[in-house]
Amino acid sequence: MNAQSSSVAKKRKLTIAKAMSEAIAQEMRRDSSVFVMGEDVGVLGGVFATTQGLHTEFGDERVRDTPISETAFISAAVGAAAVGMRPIAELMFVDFFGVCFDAIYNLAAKQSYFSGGSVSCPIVLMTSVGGGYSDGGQHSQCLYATFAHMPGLKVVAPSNAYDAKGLMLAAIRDDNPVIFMCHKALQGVGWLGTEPRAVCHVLREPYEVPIGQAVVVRPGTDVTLVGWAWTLHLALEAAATLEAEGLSAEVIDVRTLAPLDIQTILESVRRTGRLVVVDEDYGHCGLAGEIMARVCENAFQSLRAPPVRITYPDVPPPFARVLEQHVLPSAAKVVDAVRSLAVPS
Amino acid sequence: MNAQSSSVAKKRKLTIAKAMSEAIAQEMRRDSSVFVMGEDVGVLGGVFATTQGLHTEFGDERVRDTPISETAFISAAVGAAAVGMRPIAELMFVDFFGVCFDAIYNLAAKQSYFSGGSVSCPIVLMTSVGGGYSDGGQHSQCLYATFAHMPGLKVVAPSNAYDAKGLMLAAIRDDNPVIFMCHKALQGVGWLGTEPRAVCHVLREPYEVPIGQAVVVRPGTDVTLVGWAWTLHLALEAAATLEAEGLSAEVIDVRTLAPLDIQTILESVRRTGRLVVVDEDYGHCGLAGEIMARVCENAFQSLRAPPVRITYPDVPPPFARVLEQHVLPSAAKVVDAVRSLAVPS
Amino acid sequence: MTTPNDALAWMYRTMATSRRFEERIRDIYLEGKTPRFNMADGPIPGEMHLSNGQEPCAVGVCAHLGPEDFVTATHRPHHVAIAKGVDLNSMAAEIFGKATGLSGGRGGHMHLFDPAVNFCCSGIIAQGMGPAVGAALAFRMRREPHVAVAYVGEAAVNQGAWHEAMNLAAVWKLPFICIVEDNGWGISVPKSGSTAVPDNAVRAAAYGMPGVRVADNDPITVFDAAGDAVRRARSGQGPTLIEVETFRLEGHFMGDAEAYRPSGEKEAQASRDPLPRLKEHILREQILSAEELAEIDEGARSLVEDAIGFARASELPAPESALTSVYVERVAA
Amino acid sequence: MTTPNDALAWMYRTMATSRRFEERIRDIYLEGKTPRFNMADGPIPGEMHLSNGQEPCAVGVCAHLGPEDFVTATHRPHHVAIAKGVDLNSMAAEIFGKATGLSGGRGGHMHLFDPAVNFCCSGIIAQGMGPAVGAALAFRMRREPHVAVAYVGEAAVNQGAWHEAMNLAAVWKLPFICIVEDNGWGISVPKSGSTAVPDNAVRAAAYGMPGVRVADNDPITVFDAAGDAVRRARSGQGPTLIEVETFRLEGHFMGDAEAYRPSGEKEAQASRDPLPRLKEHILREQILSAEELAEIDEGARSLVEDAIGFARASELPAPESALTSVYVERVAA
Ligand SMILES: Cc1ncc(C[n+]2csc(CCOP(=O)(O)OP(=O)(O)O)c2C)c(N)n1
Ligand SMILES: Cc1ncc(C[n+]2csc(CCOP(=O)(O)OP(=O)(O)O)c2C)c(N)n1
Ligand SMILES: [Mg+2]
Ligand SMILES: [Mg+2]
Repeated sequence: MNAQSSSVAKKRKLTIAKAMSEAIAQEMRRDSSVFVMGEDVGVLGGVFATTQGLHTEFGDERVRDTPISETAFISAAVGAAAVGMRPIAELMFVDFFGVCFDAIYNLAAKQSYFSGGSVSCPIVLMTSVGGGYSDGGQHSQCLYATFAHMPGLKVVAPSNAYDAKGLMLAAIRDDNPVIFMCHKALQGVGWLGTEPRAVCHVLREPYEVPIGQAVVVRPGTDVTLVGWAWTLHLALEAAATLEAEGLSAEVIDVRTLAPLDIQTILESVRRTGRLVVVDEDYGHCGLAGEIMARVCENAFQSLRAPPVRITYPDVPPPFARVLEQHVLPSAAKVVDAVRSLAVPS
Repeated sequence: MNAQSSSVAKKRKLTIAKAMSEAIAQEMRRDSSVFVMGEDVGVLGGVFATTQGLHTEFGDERVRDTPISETAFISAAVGAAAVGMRPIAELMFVDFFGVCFDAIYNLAAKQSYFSGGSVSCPIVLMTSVGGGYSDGGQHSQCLYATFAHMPGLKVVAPSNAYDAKGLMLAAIRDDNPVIFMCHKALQGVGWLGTEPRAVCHVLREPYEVPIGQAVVVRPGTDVTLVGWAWTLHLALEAAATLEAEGLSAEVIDVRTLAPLDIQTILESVRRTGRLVVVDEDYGHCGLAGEIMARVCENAFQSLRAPPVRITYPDVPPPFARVLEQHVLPSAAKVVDAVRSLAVPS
Repeated sequence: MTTPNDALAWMYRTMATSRRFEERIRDIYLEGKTPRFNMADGPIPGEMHLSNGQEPCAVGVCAHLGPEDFVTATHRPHHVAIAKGVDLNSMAAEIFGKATGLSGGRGGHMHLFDPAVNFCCSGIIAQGMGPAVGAALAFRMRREPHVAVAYVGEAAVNQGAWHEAMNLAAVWKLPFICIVEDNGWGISVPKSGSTAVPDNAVRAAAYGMPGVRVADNDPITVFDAAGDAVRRARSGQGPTLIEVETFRLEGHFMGDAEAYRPSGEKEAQASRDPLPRLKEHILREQILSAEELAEIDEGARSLVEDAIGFARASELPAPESALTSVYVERVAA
Repeated sequence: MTTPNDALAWMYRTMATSRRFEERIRDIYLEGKTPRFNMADGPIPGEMHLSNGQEPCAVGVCAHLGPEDFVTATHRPHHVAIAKGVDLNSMAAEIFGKATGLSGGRGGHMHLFDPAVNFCCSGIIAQGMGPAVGAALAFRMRREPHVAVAYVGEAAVNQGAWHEAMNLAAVWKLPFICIVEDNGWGISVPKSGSTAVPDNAVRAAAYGMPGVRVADNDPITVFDAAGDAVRRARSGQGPTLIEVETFRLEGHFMGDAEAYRPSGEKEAQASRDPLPRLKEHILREQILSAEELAEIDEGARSLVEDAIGFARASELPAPESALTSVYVERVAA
C-alpha cells in the first residue's frame, strides 16, 4: 500500500511532522509502554514539530523534556526498553550523533545480539537530517551511511507524510531499534520551506508501511533513478524533465536504508539497464556507492552503462547559500547524469 | 619507496608497535610542539605499545596519561593544535569512538573548513582496530568506513612496520587531522599473535610514506586483489595459493582509506579485468563497496566479471572463536571468490 | 574592589557595539523573510541566535584578556566575539556569507574563527570546552602566561563534554576558566527542568576548583569575578568556574515564538536591561558625562554601520570555493 | 546498625562462590596460553578482567535486591553477576563461548545479559549508567517499587556518560543508585592521575543527591550504606551515589604485568583480603561456626565445579549462529 492507493476517505493532507505526531499519539493511546523523550519535545512539541500536541494529551510523564544529555537519555531509552517499555527518543539534529553514538551503535544496536535475542530493544530514535537552508556544517548533514553501516539498527527515511506515518507505526511496533530520519526540507514546519509533494493524503486510521521495502514510485523503462527522503523528489523532478525529452525514467524510493531492499532496485535495473543514485550524504563510503556496488555484484550483465551517482561531495556543508547550492544534489545534476549515459531516445 | 626497496643497512626488523614509537620519538626530538596524550600511554607505554619508551625519554609533560575522558582529551588536542601544538592522541580501541566522535568529525575534521583554512588541525589520532582474538563486540571492530566517510579527516591503516613508521611521520607532519589505525593482529604486542609479514625491516632514519598513495605489493595479471591492514595479508596469502593453481593475482595495499588513491586500483583493474576487495569492516556502506563503485564508475568497460567483495557480514563481532572465525574474512574465502570469477586458467 | 574607569568605559562601549550589531542583524535577518518566514531566505539565511541581554558575560570577562588568550564561545557567539576583538567587518561579512568573511562564507554565524585574536565558536553544545582546555594546556606546556576561556550556556553544563573537560582542566591544573551564561533557558526548557542543582557554581566542588555565581547580570560583578579567575589562572593556580545570571532579550533563535515563557518574564527582564543600567551607573558615578556616553553610542553605531556596509558590499564567494579548505594545504617542514 | 545474620551468611556464601569462580576461571584461562601467552588461545580466549578482592561491592549491595531490580555491571562483572543471581551454569558456558551460554557465545565475558534477574554488563566505560537510569525511569513510570543500580569503576566517573546519567537520575528523582568501585586504578593510571578530587562521593553534591564513601572494602559497611540508598530509592526519595574503597587482587586483565604498581601495594592489599576478614568476623561474632563456614566453602566449590563442568561439557555453537540474533525476530502485536 502506498500514498497513491489511498482510500475513499476525504483527502486529508498532512505534513510529515503532523503524520509523525499522529502516529505516535495513536500508538501511545493503544500501548501504555510507549513514551517520548528528548529536548524540547514537551511544551514546545519538538523543534521540528514531531511531537505536536502530545504533551497536552499525555502530560509530563509520558512526554518528557530532557536535559541536553543525549548519551544519558538515549541509553536510558535502551534500559527502559530492556524492562519492557517502548521509548521514542529524539536526537534533535542527526549532526549531534557524535556526542551519543556509543549509546546507539554499541548499546541499542547490540542488545539483541549480546543477549542472544533474549533482551530486545524496541526504541525509535527520531532525528532530523539534511540541509539546503544555510544552517552550516554542524546542522545540515545527512549521515545516512554512518547509521546504515552499523549492524543491529534499522534505518528509515520517508519522503512523504503517508510513508512517515506508516513507517513510524511500524517502527514503534518493531522490537528492534529503528532510526527514523526526517528530512528538514520535507518536514512541513513553519519556519522552513517544504517540498509540496511531501505533504500528502494520510489515512486517519493506523497503518504500517513495512520496514525494509523500497517502492517504485514512478514506472519507466530507460533508466532507474534511486533516491530517498529529499533526493527522491529530485529524482521525480528529473524524471519529469526527462520525460519531456522522451526519456522514461523509473524512480525508486528506497525508504529503508538498512536493511536495504536491493531486490526492488535489481528488478528495475534488470529492465532499464541503467542506474543513477541520488544521495545527499557524503559520497565516500556512502549509501549511493553501496547501491551501485550491490547492483554491480548482482546485475552486472544487465547494466548497459556504468552506474552513476550524484552525491554530496566530500566537504562539510558550507553556510553561504551560493556555496551550499553548489554542493547539494539537484534535479539538474540528475538530468545531466542521465543524459551522459547516452540513453537511446 | 616501500618495504621491499629498503637500503643496504643491516636488516633491522621491527614490529608495527616499535615502528610507531620510533617515529613518534624521532619527531618529538625534532619538534618540541609534538606531544602525546591518551589512556595508559605514559608509564605503561600504551596498551598496544604505541608509546613504548616515550615516557622514559620525554617525561610526564610530553607523554601524558589522561583520564578516561576521550571527548575531553581529543577535543583538547584540537584546541592545542589551534594554537600551534602538534598533539598525538590515542583512542585505545576504535570501538570507543562513539563516546567522542563529535570531537573528531565535527571539530577536528572541520577546523580548517570552518576557518577557511586559517586555523589548522595538525593532530594524529592513533587507534587500534580489528578482531580475531575473541575480544567481543565492543573491542573487535574496524569501522574503517565510519571514519573514511567524514570529510576533513585523513585515514591511514598500514599493513607492515615499514609503512607504519613512514605513515606515522607523514601523519605527524601533516597539518590536517590524521586517523592512524593500527591493527591488533599486526601490532606485535606480547599478548596477541602477530602476522609475521607485518614485522619487517624498518630504516633507522626518519622517512615518510606519503599519505594518499596505494601501492602494488605483488604484481599479477589475472585478478586484482585489494586489501589493507590485516586483509592485505589475507590477499597475499590467497595470491600465493592461487599462484599454485596457475592464477596470477595482483595485490594492492590501499594504505590510505581517505583520501582514497583510486588511480592505482583502476590501473590494475584495467589490466586484470577482475576485482576482489577484502575488508574486515561491516559490508553495508563499507569501503569495499566504495572501491567497487569507483571501479564500476571509472573502469566499467575493463571489467570482465562483476566485482566481488569479501567483508565482515552485518553482524556485531561475536565472542566465541568458532563464531568469530566464521564471520571474519579469510584467505580461503578470497581464493573461493577468485575461483568463482571463472578466471581463464 | 573598584573597577577602573577605563575598564568601565571599555565595557560600556563594547556592550553598546554588540547591542547595536545584534539589533541590525536582527532587522536585516528579517529582510526577505516576510510575509512568509522561511529561514532559508533573505540576505542572512539559516539559524540566528542573538545575544542581546547577555553582553555582561562577554565584556566582564574579556576586559581581562589580550589577543593571545584563547576564547571559545557557543552557538550564541556575537557578543563574545566582539568583546574578544574579532574584526567586525570580517565577522559581519561571514554572517552574510560573503567572500570577505572570516572563512569566506564556509562557516557562518555559528562557526566564527579568528586566529588573530584566538577566538572560535561552535554549534554543538559544550563543544568549546575541550578546545579551550587544550589551548590552556598548550600555554602551560610552553610556559606562556595566557589563559583559555570557554563559554557555555547553563543547559550545556549537563552535557558529558562539560564534565570531562572540567575534570581534565582541574587534574592538570590548567589556566582555564569556564563561564556559564545562565539565561535560564535551553531553548524551551527551563533550568529547573534540566539541571539537578539550582546553582551550577556548586558543581565546581566536583573538580576541586573555585566556583562563583554572579547574580543579576551585572558586568561589574562579572568583571570582578573574572579578574580573580584570570589572576589565578595566569599565576598557575588552576581553573575556575563562573556562572553568570543573565537573560536573553530575544527568543532562542530568530523566529522563536517563545510561547513557553511564563507571562511577564520577558517584560521584567527587559526592564533590567544591563545596557541602560550600566549607563546609569557610569553617569551616577560621574565616570563619563552624558556627552561622552552619547559619543560612545554614536561610535558604536558607525562601527556597526561600517561593518554592515562592508558585508553588504562584499562579493559572494565563488561557488567552487565550497570545495576548497577541507584540508589545510601547507605542510610543516 | 547490626547486620542480620542471614544477610551476613548470604554475603559470605556469595563472596566465597565468586572468589572460587574467579580462581577457577583464572586457572582455566591460562590453559593453552603457555608457554607463549596469546590471548586468542585456550578454552577461554579474549580479555579477562577478574574481580577478586572487589566482592564486598557486589554482595553488600545485591543483598538488598530482588530479581526485578535492575543492575548493570562493568567490564569486570563476575562478582556482581553472581551476587545478582545470574545462573552460574549459563554464565560459565558464556565465558567459555558455548551454545548453552547466556547468549550462545555471542557476547562473552564482558557482555553477560540475564533477563531473568535483570542483569547486564558492558565493555565501554560508564556505558551501564544510562541503561540503569532508564530502567529506574520505567519502574517509576509503572509505579513499581524496584530500584536500578549501575556499577562503575572509579576511573569511569570522569567519563561524560557518568555525569549525564547522574544529572538525569537526579532531575527525575529516580530510584537509582550508582556504585563506584574504587580500586584505585584505571588500568595503569592511579586515581590521583585521573580524578580531580580524592573522593568521588563529593561529586554527589553536583546533583543534589546524597554521596557516601565506604572505607576499607568492608562488606558490612557497604551493606549498611546500600540499605539506606535502596530504602530511599524504593520510597521515592531519589538517587544515591556510593563510592566503595576496594582493590583488585589480580591485574587489570589477565596478562597484566602490573609493573606500574608501587612496590608493596599488592601485598598490603592481599593481607587485607575481605574474604578471610569476613570469615573472621563471622566466627568472632559467633554468627556461624567453623563447621558451617567450611560447609559454605564446600558448597561454593561444588557449585562452581558444576558450572565449570557444565560449560566444558556443552557444545560449541553452530558457526552459522553468528549470523542470527542481530535483530529480535518477534514483533509486538
Ligand atoms: C549536543 C547538542 N545537543 C543539542 C543541541 C541543540 N541546541 C542548540 S542550542 C540548545 C539550547 C542551549 O541552551 P544553553 O546551553 O542554555 O544556551 P542558550 O541557548 O540558552 O544560550 C540546544 C538544545 C546542540 N546544538 N548540540
Ligand atoms: C570509553 C572507554 N574508554 C576506554 C576503555 C578502556 N578501558 C577498559 S577498562 C579501563 C579502566 C577502567 O578503570 P575503572 O573504571 O577504574 O575500572 P576498573 O578496571 O578499575 O575496574 C579502560 C581505560 C573503555 N573500555 N571504554
Ligand atoms: Mg540557556
Ligand atoms: Mg578502577
